[in-house]
Amino acid sequence: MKLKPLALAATLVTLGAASFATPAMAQEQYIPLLSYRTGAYAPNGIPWANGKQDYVKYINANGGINGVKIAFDECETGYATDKGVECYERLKGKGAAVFDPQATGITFALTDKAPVDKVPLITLGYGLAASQDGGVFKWNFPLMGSYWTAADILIQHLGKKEGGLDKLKGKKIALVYHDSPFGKEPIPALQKRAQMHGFDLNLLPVTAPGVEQKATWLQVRRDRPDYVLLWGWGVMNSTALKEAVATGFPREKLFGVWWAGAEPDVKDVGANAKGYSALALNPNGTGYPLMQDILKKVHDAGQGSGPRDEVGSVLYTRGMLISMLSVEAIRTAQEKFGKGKVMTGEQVRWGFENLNIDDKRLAELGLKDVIRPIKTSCEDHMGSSWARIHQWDGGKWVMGADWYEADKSVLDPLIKEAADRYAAEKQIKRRDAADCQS
Amino acid sequence: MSDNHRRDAGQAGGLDASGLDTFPRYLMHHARQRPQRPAMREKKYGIWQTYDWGQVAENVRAIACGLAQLGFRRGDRLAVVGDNRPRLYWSVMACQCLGGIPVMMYQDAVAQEMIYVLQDAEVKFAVVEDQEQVDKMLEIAGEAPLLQHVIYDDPRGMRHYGQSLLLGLDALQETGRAHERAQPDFLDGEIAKGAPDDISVMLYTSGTTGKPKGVCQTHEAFISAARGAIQFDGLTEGEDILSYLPMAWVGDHLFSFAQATVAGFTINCPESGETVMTDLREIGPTYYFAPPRVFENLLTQVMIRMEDAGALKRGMFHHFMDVPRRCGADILDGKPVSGGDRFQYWLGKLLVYGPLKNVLGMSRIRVAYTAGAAIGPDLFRFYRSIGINLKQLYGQTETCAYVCLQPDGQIKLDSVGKPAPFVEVKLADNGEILVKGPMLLKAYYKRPDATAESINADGYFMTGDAGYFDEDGHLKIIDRAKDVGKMADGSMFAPNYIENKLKFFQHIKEAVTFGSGRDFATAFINIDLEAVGNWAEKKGMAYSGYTDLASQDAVYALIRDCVEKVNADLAADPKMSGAQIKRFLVLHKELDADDGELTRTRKVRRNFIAEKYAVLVDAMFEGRARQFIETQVTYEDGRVGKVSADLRIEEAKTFAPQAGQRAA
Amino acid sequence: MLYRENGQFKTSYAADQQIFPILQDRWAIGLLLLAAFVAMPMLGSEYFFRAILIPFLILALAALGLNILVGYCGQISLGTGAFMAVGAYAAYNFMVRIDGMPLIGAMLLGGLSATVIGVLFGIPSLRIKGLYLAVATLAAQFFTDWAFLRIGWFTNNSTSGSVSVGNLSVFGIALDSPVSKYLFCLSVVCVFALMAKNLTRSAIGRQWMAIRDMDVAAAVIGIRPVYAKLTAFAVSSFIVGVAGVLWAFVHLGAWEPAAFSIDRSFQLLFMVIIGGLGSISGAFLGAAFMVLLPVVLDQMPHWLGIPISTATVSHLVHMIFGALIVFFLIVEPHGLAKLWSVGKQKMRLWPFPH
Amino acid sequence: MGFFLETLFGGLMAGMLYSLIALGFVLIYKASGVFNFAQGAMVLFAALAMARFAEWFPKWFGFESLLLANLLAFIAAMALMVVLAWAIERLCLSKLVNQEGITLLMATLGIAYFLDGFGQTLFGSDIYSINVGMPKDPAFILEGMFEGGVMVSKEDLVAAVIAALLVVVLALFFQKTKTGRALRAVADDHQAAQSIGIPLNKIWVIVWSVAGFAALIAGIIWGSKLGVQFTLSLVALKALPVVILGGLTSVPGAIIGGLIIGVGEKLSEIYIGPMLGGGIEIWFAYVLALGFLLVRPQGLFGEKIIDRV
Amino acid sequence: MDMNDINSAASAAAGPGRRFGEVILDLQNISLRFGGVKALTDISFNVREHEIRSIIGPNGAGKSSMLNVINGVYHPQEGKILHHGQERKRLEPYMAARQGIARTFQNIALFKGMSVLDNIMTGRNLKMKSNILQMALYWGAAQKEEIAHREKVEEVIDFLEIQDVRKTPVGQLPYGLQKRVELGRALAAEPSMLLLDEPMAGMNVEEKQDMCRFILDVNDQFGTTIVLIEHDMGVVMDISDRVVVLDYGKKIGDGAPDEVRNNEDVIRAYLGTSH
Repeated sequence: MKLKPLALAATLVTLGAASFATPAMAQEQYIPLLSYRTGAYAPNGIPWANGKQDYVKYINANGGINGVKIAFDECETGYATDKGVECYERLKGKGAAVFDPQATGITFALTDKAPVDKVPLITLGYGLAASQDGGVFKWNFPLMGSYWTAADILIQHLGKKEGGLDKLKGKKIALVYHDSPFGKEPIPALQKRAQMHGFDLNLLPVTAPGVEQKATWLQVRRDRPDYVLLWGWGVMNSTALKEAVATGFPREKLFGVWWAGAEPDVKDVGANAKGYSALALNPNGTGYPLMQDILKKVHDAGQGSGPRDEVGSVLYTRGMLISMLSVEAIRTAQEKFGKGKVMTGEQVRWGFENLNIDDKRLAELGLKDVIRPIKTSCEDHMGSSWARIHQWDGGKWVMGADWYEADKSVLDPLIKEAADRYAAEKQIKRRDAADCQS
Repeated sequence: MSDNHRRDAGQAGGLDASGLDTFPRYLMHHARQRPQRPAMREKKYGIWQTYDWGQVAENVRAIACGLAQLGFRRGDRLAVVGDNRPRLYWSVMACQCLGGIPVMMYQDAVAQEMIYVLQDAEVKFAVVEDQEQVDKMLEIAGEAPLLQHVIYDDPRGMRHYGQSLLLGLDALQETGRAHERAQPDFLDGEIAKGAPDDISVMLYTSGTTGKPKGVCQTHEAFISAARGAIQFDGLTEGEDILSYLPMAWVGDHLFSFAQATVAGFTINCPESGETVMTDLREIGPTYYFAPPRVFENLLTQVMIRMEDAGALKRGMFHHFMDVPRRCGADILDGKPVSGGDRFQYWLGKLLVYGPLKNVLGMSRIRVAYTAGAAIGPDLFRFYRSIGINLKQLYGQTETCAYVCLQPDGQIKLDSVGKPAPFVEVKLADNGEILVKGPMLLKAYYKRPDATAESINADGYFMTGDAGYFDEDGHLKIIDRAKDVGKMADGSMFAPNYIENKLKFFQHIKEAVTFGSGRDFATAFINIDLEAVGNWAEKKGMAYSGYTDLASQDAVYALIRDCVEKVNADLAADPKMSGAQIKRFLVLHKELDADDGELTRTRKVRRNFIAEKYAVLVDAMFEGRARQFIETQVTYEDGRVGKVSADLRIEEAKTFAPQAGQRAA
Repeated sequence: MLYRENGQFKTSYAADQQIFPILQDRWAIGLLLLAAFVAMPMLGSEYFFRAILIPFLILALAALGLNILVGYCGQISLGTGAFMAVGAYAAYNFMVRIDGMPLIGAMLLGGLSATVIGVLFGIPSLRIKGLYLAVATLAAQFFTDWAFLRIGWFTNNSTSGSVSVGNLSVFGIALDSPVSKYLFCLSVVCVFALMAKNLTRSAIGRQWMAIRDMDVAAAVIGIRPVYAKLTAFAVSSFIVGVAGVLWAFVHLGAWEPAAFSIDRSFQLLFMVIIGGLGSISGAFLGAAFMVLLPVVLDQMPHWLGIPISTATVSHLVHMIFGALIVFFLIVEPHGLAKLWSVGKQKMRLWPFPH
Repeated sequence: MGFFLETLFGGLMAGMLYSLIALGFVLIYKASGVFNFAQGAMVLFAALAMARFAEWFPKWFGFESLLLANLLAFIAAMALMVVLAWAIERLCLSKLVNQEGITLLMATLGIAYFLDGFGQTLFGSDIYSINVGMPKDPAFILEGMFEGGVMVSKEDLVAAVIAALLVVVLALFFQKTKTGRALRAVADDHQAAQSIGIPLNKIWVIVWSVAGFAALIAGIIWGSKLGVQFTLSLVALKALPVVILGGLTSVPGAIIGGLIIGVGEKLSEIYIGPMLGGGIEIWFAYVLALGFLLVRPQGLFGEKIIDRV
Repeated sequence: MDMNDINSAASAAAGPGRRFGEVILDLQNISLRFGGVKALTDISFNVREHEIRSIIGPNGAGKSSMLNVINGVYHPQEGKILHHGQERKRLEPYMAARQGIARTFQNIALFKGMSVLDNIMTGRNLKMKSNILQMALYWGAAQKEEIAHREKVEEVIDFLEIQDVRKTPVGQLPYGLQKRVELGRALAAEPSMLLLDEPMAGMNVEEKQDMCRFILDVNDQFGTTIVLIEHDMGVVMDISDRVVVLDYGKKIGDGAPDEVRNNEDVIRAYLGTSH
């Protein structure tokens, strides 16, 4: 009976077509959580997703946002753009207030869709660098940093190490990058800096996913750059470190972006990676009130999304911060549109645009000295471009003391140019003052 | 003439004042009235090549003129041999245009059989289908010296045939067209010369005794028969019929030629013998005619194919086949039926009957007829129950196959219906059916003796069949008149009728009944080895061969059951109730043509058997319970041996006569 | 069971050779089209259009193109994603570099560009056969992956290498709503499906199948292997290229080469094989299967109310998906289209089993 | 020149690792005509099993010896691969006998999907490490000849030696053991093999087990190099140009092909790559293989195909 | 098989319509090697227009290789081939088809995935002129052409009496019918020369008779020159005009059936042993 499987498939399909969108409960704020717990980037995706989820659970344990509880669904994208789009389409219908695409590719695909659907995108530390410009990218919020701020800060750090940015003249800096939009984004910012300071920028692409880097590191060995910037994600980072070890490149001269500075990147290399530094958007560890509170109210209550020892890891913390900022945006929106109400995507967008998390608020949140204050505006959707550098000591990440802020004078023209170009391509008018008020 | 039945007393014949009284006139009429309507289709080269009436008329004219050019004159005979091909039908028509007489011949006859017809009919011209027929004609040309021209339709394989006798139909048409251009009025003049009582066709009867006789039928006869049938069933020019029965058979001539020409509907010729079933499915005729054996083969195929189906499907099939047995006839006849049955019938239609009709090619059938032999009640019921309006008709070559028809809504399994329009039927004292009407033959060709023998002084044709009218005026055929005897009490004894009833049971292969001049009737039974064997296997009975199986008690019980059912049936018929079978035995050997017990066509030679098995016959009538017999048998390899058996004779229940309780 | 074919006889070759010779099939396809063009736009939800129907249609188109190459001409290709990418990037360049280039024009030019590349990478098929060819086509895949990342010109020097298009319109009608996008894709797919069907039932289609079934015999009756194979590559790449344009322009809007990665190639090959090699309907069935199955499996626990973590679900989806593929290949190696036609044949012969 | 040698050595060693995976393809293709796309998934699966067992066993059984843990994990992982081979034969291949190559290929892709999901379900999808004591730091040779010497990665060197050993072991297995000879018989002629009384399904289980063994070794080496996580299954893609270059049916082809591809892609990346913007090695490997194929359509060592009509 | 039948058919075929024309194919000193194996050694023979020319010989004698040389599947290392008096250069099979040479194969080489109709339609391929765009639209010229060729193909189907299997996939047909379809595919090309490689192998007597009839009809009706390989000596002797005998890649006899029948070498090499 060969027809039976056909019948089976038909049943599945019918079931599939039957119910796609069940609206969330009326009194709950709905936040979809895109994540990837499988595939090539799962080791990085998992703590990130857990952090996002734990904070939402934490807020619910605290009674919600002014009494509004948060409902959430997780949707597995596997880091694939088309799956991400499918998740977005599926979940936005349920009243999504905000999306964290958790992948650069998905961000690009959603950037055009979000304005139509009126859902803000939060792309903390990733996404389109130009989207910092809220005048053009009304719905994108690359809070706390973009690839360009990251690049800028790294160069500042190197300058500082050398004893001044002018000392970089004649130095050779190599960029080993993930050969994808993610890896290519920082290049314009770096090139601008190279022009400014007269260092050589050597571009070394690594084909995704980045398991094959022997040739790259042989080139590094041949060219003997003064510094290597590592712009990788997932397995590329640990492979790069291993190849650096194998080719004898000093780890002290290796600096990663904040996506190359988490535990999964170095765990497998262990002591061999000692001396490697990377940008840090956020610290790791659990030694501050919020993290303790989460441990207490979520993990001790048996609600933890992942293993307990993962709490406080770099990417976990980053995920937690993304949820925190989303919640704060909703809270801000509620201030304007009505406390204790469920906010729409549009209202949440206003909230994102009018965030003002000052030191006082950070203290209330239990994040004192964990991150810097964030204040967004119509023009600036980033809110803060401060970051630090942390270094792997063979067993854990050790936070450096200095805070760096990306240099606006360097980046702003770049951002404006890119944003204008985007606006021209899409025939978008720059938002006027009136629009900013809305 | 008390028992005289007639349907339509208003008109003496089928002709009216329209002037359409010969087939050529009909053809020209259609060519004028509906030149674009399809007259014929032929599956050739993968598609249904269609000829409309205009094209048919043009082609017929070309053939006719070509024949005339070749020297074909009024009254000449044209033999037509081949499968159902449009061009052969056209040749018939062309011949009629010229006032000639088409002589239809069976295409599967061997050359030697053809000689007789060619000689008897003094055929000068022959139109044949292909090389096969040409070869036969060439083989016997020497013995038919009158034969001047053999015209072939399909030239395949005959490139090197140099015989002057031969001519291609294409070439003939070419000369015909030239002839027509030269003398445009010629053919219309010839058609105008035709008269209704001209002979339109000669059909040879198969002749159970003696040589075949050429039955001469006039235009009027066939036109009347066709018109009557058309009127009777409301046929229109929109009908489609599949022409696949031999052209020389009266049935095909009536349905595919006469009725189609009169009504103007479309005949469809299949691609080849192997593709008839496919072609039937494609065409899906609205009007259908076939002898019972065709229906029987179809049903057998249905059953065999269903056997391969999964259990669920098979169960569904059988379930829904039972539904109409309960209520199908009533629904078809428009009688009240319970809602549940109606729903089940509707479901069955969706799941079984509809699809089944579709695969059999019978979805579109409005009217279907069967004739030529008795049709088994189960068979008949099957087709009717799946919603096919299958009816029976009665007729002979001599009556254009047109005597009685079953009217819609009055179908009885064992009658052949009421007398057709324009037909008068009466019964002779001995029960023989006599008919009169415009469709009667003009004469047997060159056989005035035979003609006189079969048409009595009052102008009635003596069919040779015995029958009677039931209370509703339906004619029931019971037997050949000469076989019908009388029981000792004077009631009718129709052995064939009873034997047929017995043979309709699948377990009975042959039956021979005795009873003429006796007090009661008895029967020899031959079981069907295959059917009973299967039955036995299912019951787990062991047997070593026919003789062994035939003697088993269980088999006797099985057969007795059948016999008693027949008795019950007979009891319901006042004229037949006296001939119930009181005693029977199951023969120890199969009746065999090699032993002279059957004719080569597998008909029972009753007298021979009565003589050969006189011991047994006597034993049955004398009331003995057992009888020893030894008989000679001829084996397949020609050796002769003896078989002997001590046969048991059993009694079967008989029933008191009771009119009106017949199982329908 | 539902078929009533009596009386559907053909009196001309044109009637005999039509795509749906059976009346009931014509009705069914008519109803299907009516449902797709009229009922769907009224009933479908936005999610359904954007996440299911549009990807389904576009991938079905790509599978259709691939099926011409693999199913009809027997040349296995693992480089379909590459040809989609070529179509997408070429159309993008035509759009941004030529003012006023209409979408359809860009789409066809994109298809043509894919044709050129397809023929180029098809040339090895003249010497290399079977699995060797399959792996060789991966060269196209990896090369285009690289080229569109590396060569700035293709992406109009976009800093990230990701490109995007907006404000699409066809004949003055803006493609901004999901319904309009859906209808556009549907129309394109219908037109191409019809043309593909026409090709496959024409001389060229028979040449392809002849090459597929027995190339020596095909050559002996006068079919030039070069011509047959390269036309198959050309037509296939053209359709695949157009699908690439749709995928990039209509479905994604913004994309990077990863949208056309080797996974896409495998996905399409799956569609073709699960759907049925050498069958137009197979492309659609295969696409439906491959698009719907993961979505359905993903949400199954959600509907059933089983609390499983997304990770487990995702792993289970992988497992079930893989197992189902093996299962289908075992049950019917000739794909869903074969199952479909067997089912249809059974319906036609109902109640008989054969 | 020293750098060229470094590149060459790097390429040779990378090539040896490709060969290791290519070997799995060839073994299975030779014996069952299946182009096994699941080889990559098998590598991942084996590596995951090895890594997790080595992590779990000490906890479960309470011992601390790394060596013992690795040894036990190796045995357990190998056992698992045999079970897997058996299951694949029983549930899948035996039901697909006589199907076309492309169908079989798709079936192995299905198996790959299944294994990906199954492995991650059983063993998790995080990054795990295999520590079999591979040296990580570089060694420098020929320091006398070139300035700074020629750097050789010790890990690669060890890996290459292991790979070479494995090839030798497999060669011996095929040449010297009865089972091995039976496998070769199957490869040459299925019917003939059956007629000499070797049950085909048993042969297949053995072949898949041997391929599983190759996968395990590859998994250990690659896993110790890269860390054990999902991407490991993608290294199979690196082996594809190797098999078609070497010929699907040739074990020596897999070795030579691996070396050619390894050297070719490294040299191209370093000497041609910068001209083209870099990142060319993956497609270059395929183009290289394609180039070879155009000259010899059946691969370097593949059997010549003659069209018989 | 029934020799009488074949004989009568043959004599009919040898009737007034048969006329042999000029030599149209002349093979001179053909040698063919595969690697070190010699398949054909220095073979010369010719084919005249309209004749039925048979090649016989034991298994492995190089008969099929000979046909493969004639239609360009194999390229001999030595020797000349004159076709209509022109020396032929390296020729690919599809070019041979263009020159009017069609053939059938010893092991049926039908297109298994296609119906009988489509298989035979492929034989018309060379005569179809529509371009891809027209075919894609299936409108006007392309459709007309398709129909025109369908008509031709239907004639072939009719000729070979395979109407009832027209739309059946060839794979489902019994062996004998497949052979017939393959002949149909070759005939559809309206070849001037037909190469038949064991057209009757594996057939029963009735099928052989049919096939003989078809071959003779083709030769007769269309004047097609036929080069035939056949094992059944009765058939060969009955229907051939001239016979060439190969053994181990060498020619050992050539001439009318009667001459060959009496040739000592042939009797020794072939007739004596296998029949």
